[in-house]
Amino acid sequence: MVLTTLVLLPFVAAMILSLYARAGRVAQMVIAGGASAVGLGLLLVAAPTVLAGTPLSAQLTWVPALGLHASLWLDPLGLLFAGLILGIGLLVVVYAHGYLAKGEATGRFLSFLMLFQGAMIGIALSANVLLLLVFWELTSLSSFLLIGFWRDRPEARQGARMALAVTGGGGLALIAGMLLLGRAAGSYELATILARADIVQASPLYPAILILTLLGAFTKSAQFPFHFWLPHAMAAPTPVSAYLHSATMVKAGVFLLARLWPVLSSTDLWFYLVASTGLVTMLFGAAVALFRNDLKAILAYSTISQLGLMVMLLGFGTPAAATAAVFHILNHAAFKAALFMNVGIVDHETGTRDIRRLGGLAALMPITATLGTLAAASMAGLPPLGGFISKEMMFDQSTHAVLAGQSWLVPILTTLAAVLSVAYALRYAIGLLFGRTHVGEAGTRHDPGIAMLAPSVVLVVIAIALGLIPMTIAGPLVAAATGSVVGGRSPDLHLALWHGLNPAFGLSAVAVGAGALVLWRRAPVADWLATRSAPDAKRMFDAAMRSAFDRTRRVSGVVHAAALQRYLFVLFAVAIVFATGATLTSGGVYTGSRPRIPASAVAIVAWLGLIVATAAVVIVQRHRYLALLFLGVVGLVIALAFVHLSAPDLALTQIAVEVVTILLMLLALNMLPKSPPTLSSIPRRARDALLGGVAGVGTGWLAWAVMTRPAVAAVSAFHWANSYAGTGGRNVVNVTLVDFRAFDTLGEIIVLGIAGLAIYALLEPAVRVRIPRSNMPHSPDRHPMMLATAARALLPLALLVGLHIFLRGHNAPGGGFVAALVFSIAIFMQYLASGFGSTSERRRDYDHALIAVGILIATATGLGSLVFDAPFLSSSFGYVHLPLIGEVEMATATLFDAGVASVVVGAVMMILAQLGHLTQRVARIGAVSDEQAVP
Amino acid sequence: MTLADQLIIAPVVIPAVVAPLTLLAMLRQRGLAVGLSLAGCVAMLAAAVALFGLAQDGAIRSYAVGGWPAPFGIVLVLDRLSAAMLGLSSALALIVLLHATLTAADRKGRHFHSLFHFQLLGLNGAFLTGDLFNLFVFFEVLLIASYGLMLHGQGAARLKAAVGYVVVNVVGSALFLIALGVLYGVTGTLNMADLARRIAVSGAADEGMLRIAGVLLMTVFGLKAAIVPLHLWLPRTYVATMPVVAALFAILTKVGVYAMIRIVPLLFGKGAGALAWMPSPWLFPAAVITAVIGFAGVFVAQAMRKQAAFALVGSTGTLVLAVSCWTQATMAAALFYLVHATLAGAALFLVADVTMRRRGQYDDAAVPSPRFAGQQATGVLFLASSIAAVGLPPLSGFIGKLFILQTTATTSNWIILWATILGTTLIGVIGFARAGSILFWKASPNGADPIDSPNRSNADLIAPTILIGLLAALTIGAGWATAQAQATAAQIFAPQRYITAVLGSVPR
Amino acid sequence: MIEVALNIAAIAIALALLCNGWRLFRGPALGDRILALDTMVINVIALILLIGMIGGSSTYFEAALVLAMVGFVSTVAYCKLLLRGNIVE
Amino acid sequence: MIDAFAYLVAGLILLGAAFLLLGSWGLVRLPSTMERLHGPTMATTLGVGSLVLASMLHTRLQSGTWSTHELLILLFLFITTPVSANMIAKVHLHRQRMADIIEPAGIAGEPPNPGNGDWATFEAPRPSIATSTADLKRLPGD
Amino acid sequence: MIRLLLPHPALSATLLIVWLLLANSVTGGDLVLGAMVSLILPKVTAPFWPDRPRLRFGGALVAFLAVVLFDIVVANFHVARVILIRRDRDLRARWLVIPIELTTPEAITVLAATISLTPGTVSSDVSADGRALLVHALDVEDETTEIARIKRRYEARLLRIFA
Amino acid sequence: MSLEFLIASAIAVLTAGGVYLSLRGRTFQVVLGLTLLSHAVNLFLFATGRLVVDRPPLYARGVTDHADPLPQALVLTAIVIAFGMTALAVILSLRSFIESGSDHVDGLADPDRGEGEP
Ligand code: NA
Ligand code: NA
Repeated sequence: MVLTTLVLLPFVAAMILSLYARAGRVAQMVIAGGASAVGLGLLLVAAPTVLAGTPLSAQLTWVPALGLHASLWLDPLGLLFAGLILGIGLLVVVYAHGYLAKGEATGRFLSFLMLFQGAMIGIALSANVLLLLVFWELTSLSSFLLIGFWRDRPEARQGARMALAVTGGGGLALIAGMLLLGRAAGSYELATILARADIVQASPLYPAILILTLLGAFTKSAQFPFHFWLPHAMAAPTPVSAYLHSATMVKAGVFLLARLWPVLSSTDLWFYLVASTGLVTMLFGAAVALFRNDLKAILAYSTISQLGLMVMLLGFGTPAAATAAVFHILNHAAFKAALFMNVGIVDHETGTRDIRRLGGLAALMPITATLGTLAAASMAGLPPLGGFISKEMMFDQSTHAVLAGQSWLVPILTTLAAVLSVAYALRYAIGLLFGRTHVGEAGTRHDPGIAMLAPSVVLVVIAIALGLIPMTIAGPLVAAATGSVVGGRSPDLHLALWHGLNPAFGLSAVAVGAGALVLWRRAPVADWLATRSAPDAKRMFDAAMRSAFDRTRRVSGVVHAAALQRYLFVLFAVAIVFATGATLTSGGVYTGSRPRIPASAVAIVAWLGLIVATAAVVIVQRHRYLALLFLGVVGLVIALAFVHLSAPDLALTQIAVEVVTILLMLLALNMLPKSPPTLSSIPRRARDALLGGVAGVGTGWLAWAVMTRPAVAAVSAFHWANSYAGTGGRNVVNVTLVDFRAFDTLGEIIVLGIAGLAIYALLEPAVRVRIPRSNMPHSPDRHPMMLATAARALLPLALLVGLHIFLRGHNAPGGGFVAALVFSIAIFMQYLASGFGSTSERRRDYDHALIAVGILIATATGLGSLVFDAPFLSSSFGYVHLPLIGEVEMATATLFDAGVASVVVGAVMMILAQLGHLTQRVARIGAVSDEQAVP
Repeated sequence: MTLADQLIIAPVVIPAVVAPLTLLAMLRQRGLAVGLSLAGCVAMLAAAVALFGLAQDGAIRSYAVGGWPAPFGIVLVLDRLSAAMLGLSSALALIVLLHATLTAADRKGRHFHSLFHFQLLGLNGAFLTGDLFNLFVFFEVLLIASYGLMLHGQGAARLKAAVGYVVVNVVGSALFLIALGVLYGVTGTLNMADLARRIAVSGAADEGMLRIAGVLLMTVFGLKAAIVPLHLWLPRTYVATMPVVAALFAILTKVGVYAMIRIVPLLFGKGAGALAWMPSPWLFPAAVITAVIGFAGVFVAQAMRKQAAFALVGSTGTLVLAVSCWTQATMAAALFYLVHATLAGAALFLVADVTMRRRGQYDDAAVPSPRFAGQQATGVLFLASSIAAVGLPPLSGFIGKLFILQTTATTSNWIILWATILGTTLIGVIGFARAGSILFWKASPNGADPIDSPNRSNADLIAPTILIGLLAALTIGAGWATAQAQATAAQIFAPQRYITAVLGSVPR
Repeated sequence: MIEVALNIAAIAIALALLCNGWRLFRGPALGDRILALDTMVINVIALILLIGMIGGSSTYFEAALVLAMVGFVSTVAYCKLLLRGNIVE
Repeated sequence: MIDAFAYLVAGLILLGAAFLLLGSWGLVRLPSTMERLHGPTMATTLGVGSLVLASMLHTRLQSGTWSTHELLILLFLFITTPVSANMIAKVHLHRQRMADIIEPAGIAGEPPNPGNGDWATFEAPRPSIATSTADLKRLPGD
Repeated sequence: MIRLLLPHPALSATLLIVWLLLANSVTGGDLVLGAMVSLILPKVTAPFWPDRPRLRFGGALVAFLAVVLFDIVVANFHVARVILIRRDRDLRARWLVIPIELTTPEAITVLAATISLTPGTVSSDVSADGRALLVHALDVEDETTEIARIKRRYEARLLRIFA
Repeated sequence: MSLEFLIASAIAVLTAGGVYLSLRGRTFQVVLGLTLLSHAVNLFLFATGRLVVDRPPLYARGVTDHADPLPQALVLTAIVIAFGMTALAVILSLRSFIESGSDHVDGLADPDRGEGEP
């Protein structure tokens, strides 16, 4: 409960803050600070128990399938971290209240800050590595938001993106690492994992686990060469820098190393990777820090260096080194947060952060200067401050470390780093606070209000206390936390300023002396460096990013260009390649044993007609009237084939559909440009022809293979047997359509209905007509007399035929669909012959209604069977004996078919009428030129 | 038959009644039509939830349309998979419809509501049917409705893109029919369960043809799912259409994946002998490239809709990566991710819509603009939906990806798979961060007057917020959802139960 | 005997179709081609009648009937288009 | 009797086939569009007509029942063939008259003038011949 | 009342006959259904028959049909001979301009159709004023004789039918 | 020659023509191609019921030799659907042309005609 509250509290605060973004600043601060304070209070209450060796834990089942549980625990290490997060969080909130200007979006700022705080607490308290990952990535996200808080500044946006890219990327590696770790350990619960070091380290996955985990930790903790994002994260408001980018978030990597120390450390690989990375980072960061002029950059590089130090210590793999690391976490948090706040004050009051333009601030801001000096001293490792003790411990450990077989290497290098850190710390204190007075260009130039000062006072007091009375204020905590790091009781802990005259003290002294010396001789080196262009990681990162972006964009642009021809080519090619592959894999597609039917002369002639007509369509593709004529031949031959091959329904349908299609094309054709130029080159046409040829041969061969196989009529035999007996219909095809597979037909008419609607919509709006008119003048005879008269005579006859076809469909070729097409054609014939009547505007609403009502009739027929406790679309039929008339079959299927017919008439008429309407509009526009053209 | 038995037909019948009714109502009174449409959507969601509840007992229910038993008639099959898909599509539909109505996007044409319900009809039919030809029919229904919806609002760009979309899909349908023809020609049946049974006992002489039918089916499904290289149509189409329509289309690509999940384990699963898991050799590499191409598109996209479209491609790639392993465990992960990816993709489009309607001439282009009304709220929604889309915590995408990574860890390709998923996540993160920081942070010119927005209402924020809420709920309820996914996967990988449920236990 | 006649008739119609095809492809005038297609439809109607007689069934009758109606419509539509540049006005 | 009947059927079939072939042959053989227009009339009238008769008798011969629906095919063709021919002729005349399209005029040459005005293809018909339904709507008494 | 029920008796009768022909049988059911259809369809199509011609059924009509059928058969054989035997250069193709006295479009159309249905002549156009028919003849010796024949055999009878 | 060969080769030629035409750059050609392709597919689907001459699937007692009705029903459905799709494709091409002034499938301008969008 306590743990859950601890984790949820900041999130709740964040949510309240974001929902009440317009609340007063004080109220917002109270909410944010209150959440931190309450958390801190809870932590203090829990501390005694935890430090006594009984971790708190809470288990909440979340995703058992993944082994992802909301398992929380509070062990000493977690306590240390949570305390840091909440404590500094509280101070930062207070500080931010003073720091942020009145107009700033405090609510948004604090809600992001709380979001971050929650994520960090989550990391500290996670007892499940997958849960830890969740919070881990959340810190990257909230950091992104906070760095980009001043959204109008380009450096803020860039810094935020870079931080997200690097830390987020590292987080992804960490995901892989944790998953592998869980796999190797057999559990994602930390307690279990930590107990299985031997299993994990024996696993072949261990190197991968280690490297991936380190990628996560190193990116987050800004270890070389992933350090470059951190200085740019300084674009964030200073409270953020103090909180995230020095005291807490960047230490998440260190925390992770500490957390997994029992299971991952004490191997050579660990030592080499972790210790040397830390060492290099420590040196590198310190060296760069010395030559930066932006106060925040100096602190940022110093942070990199200090993080390197902690990583190196953890890398040593010894309990004592781990102790030093843990203690330094504490120290660094105190002095670095204080320093950042200090910089924030300076920036706030003077309007600049350039150390070259500042100096002698001690006179103007004595309190600020005092606090800064003390914090810097701790950073330099000067007694009697906490920094001194941890640096001593570090030196002590480094003398025991053997790198590359050389025992002197590590002490020398760490001393060098310490020298540099003394130098930059001194530079900060002397350059900024003392010496010649520069005061920047703006601001009030005096100590700020209590809100900005108090937090650093607290921190500096802690930093001093950590030096003077370390055992009292941090002893138990550090001991216990180290205990959790090393997985057992901590080594005898003795934190004190004075350890006697040992090598460590010697190195410390050397470092201070040499550091002062270096600072004194710094200027020439700085001048020399200024003339050199050192490789800049940010610039490299940006260049790499930009180049990746440009290249990807170019490639993606080319690949995804609007090119239907390419889409189709790829589609055909994929189908062909896969089908060919499938054939090869299976050894072929074979001719079967079914006896073939000899072809008659008529069949051969018809076939010839089809082949030639198809070829002609392809050849005359650009001459549209001709192409349509030849297409008509193709349709005719296919209809004939259906007649010959025992498919009267198909023949009927084919004939009726063909003519509607042709009418449609004729209507549309008139408005398309005539004989457009050829588009594709000869090689392209050859390529397409080849593709077409292969597709054709393949499909033909497949058809051949099917047709020559003995028939498998398992399902349709049932249809044959049950058609008359079960539905009263003799036309099995029709019965299949309206009964066995009526569901298909329902879908099919819906397709047609939708096509009608879609086409209606396409032609509905006042289309801006700009159609090139043909040169050929038209005949003035709009409605040829013979045609008009004959069409009128044909109308009732055609309707009669349609009705006949509809009624007999169940037993003989025909049915609702064909009947409807006949109706439509008959009506359309009137338009063709006599033009639109004055009702044509209104009849489009009828077409809508026909479609809608048709679908409703078909569906309602289907639903009718539900009343009789039968499934949807169950048919029913019977024979009614009527006087005079005799036996009459009544089948629900007929009603269904009526629905079909209604939809088809509606859709077809809608399409044709709507298109006719458009051509009329076009004609009206062209009418004037027509009259002129005809002599 | 009990009412519960009859309920299976509801997801098809409700839109089949509502769509024509709204069409009729629209001729008279617009308000009535909109009311009908919304009510229909709610009813459908209710039916879907009820069916989902029904499927919880693990039984597979078969509904013989017209009373004709399988394999002779068409059957609908309710199992965990179809129930989940129905629930997903109904929920998404209601949210999208709400958004369309609230933002008056539905007023851009007369048929929006009818087309919308026809679209749902096609989707639901496709999810429920147990007959392969019927699946084709419902594919056509959902396609042609999608053409209509895609054109909603019209405009030159939309028309041009629609030509490509329609033509490609018409060709896809042709391939589908050829595959169906081969299957019928060889086995004499179209019922999926019956096909499974017959393929399992088919001889070597038929192997080549069945294999061809299989790859053609996979090509068609791959086209619908937009798997590389068959994805080329998608970005153009989804960018050209109205974002609210594209949001609904988020589920269209999933229909392709659904069909694969439905067909492969059943027809070409472990029982298929030489044909077992036939599509896997090429599906995996295609999925890898799809994920990469998709997120690379997210990385470089210059507008929100384009980014959303590519995110959809990328997420499909991720999804198919998991699917293509064809194990029960990975399938569970895939199913969870499928639900997530659909909602997240839709959220991206809705947020793009919100942005467009507030940003005036700046549209959704990733260029700096003056401040606009509701920029912060929109920004938060964008943040949330992009987090979901790339799969960062705390939203369900992260859990989905973890699930996939975890379950694929024991497959032979796990290194490529993991590298792909994690690498593309990073690319996606960078892309969204770039776009978001330009769109919602950068103001240009600095201090310019805010964009004058004629519409002061914040109603357009409701639907995307609900979607994000659903994603959050999916995260919080991930334990339940993953358990559902596992149970569903278990059902999918026990095809014999499906066959028995449809055809009865006695082999005919 | 009827069978022989039917076979001869089938071959005659096949030849007639070839003639139509030749004119259709040859043109030269567009009117010739339309006429050829129209005649082809008439021949196909006859062929369907013939097939009906060969099979001894009236199953195909409607196909011929619809073809008679529909062939006319498409012929007329072509002509109307050529005359008026528009078929519905 | 049956035999004679069968002979009649066979004869009709052959007659029909012959005229179908002849009609199509005319289409190939005759020199220009206007002449070719005469071929299909034969195919429709005596060609299809004989076959329809044959079919009706054939049904009678086979099943003993009268089949009449074949007559409808003939009815349809009789209504439509003249109109098709008329329309094709109009197309021919129209395209011949247009300067940029050269279609051979045929043996009969250019059509003579009707005396008063011109042919409908060349000149808009007088409103006295009401043909469009749009016009009809305005007629009184409806 | 009758007019309301049977707006177009001739059409209804025709439809009933056609329906029975279609049905290929004359049962009670066919008759009833046919009657229903032939009552409904004329009403449905009424807008397309605004000024239907008055027709006289009877001897004139029968005679006309008989003459036409006879002429068709004869003309078929004539044209067959022309196609088979006549060389192109001997072909006497002519344009005939037939002045007509029929006035209604229906009557003119029937005349034109009749001309077209007899092989050897094709009605190609109507004059804009509806007073002349343009007929293409495949093979005629004398134009005037042919025009007179057409007017005598067909138009005269039609004038009586369409009174 | 067998009927099977005629049908198979017809399918082959229709497919080849359909594929070739649908790969052209003009909407009208593409529509032609789709029409040919749909003919090919319909014939293919029909052929899967095997070829049977003169035995239409009209039920009569005792008849066992008949064409397979199921593929015919499927083809009918396919024809109707293809018709709807073709109609839509035609109108869409037309509308796209009206809107963009180009009948190119991607709405690209024709350089030599001076139409379309810049
Ligand atoms: Na159907
Ligand atoms: Na004639």
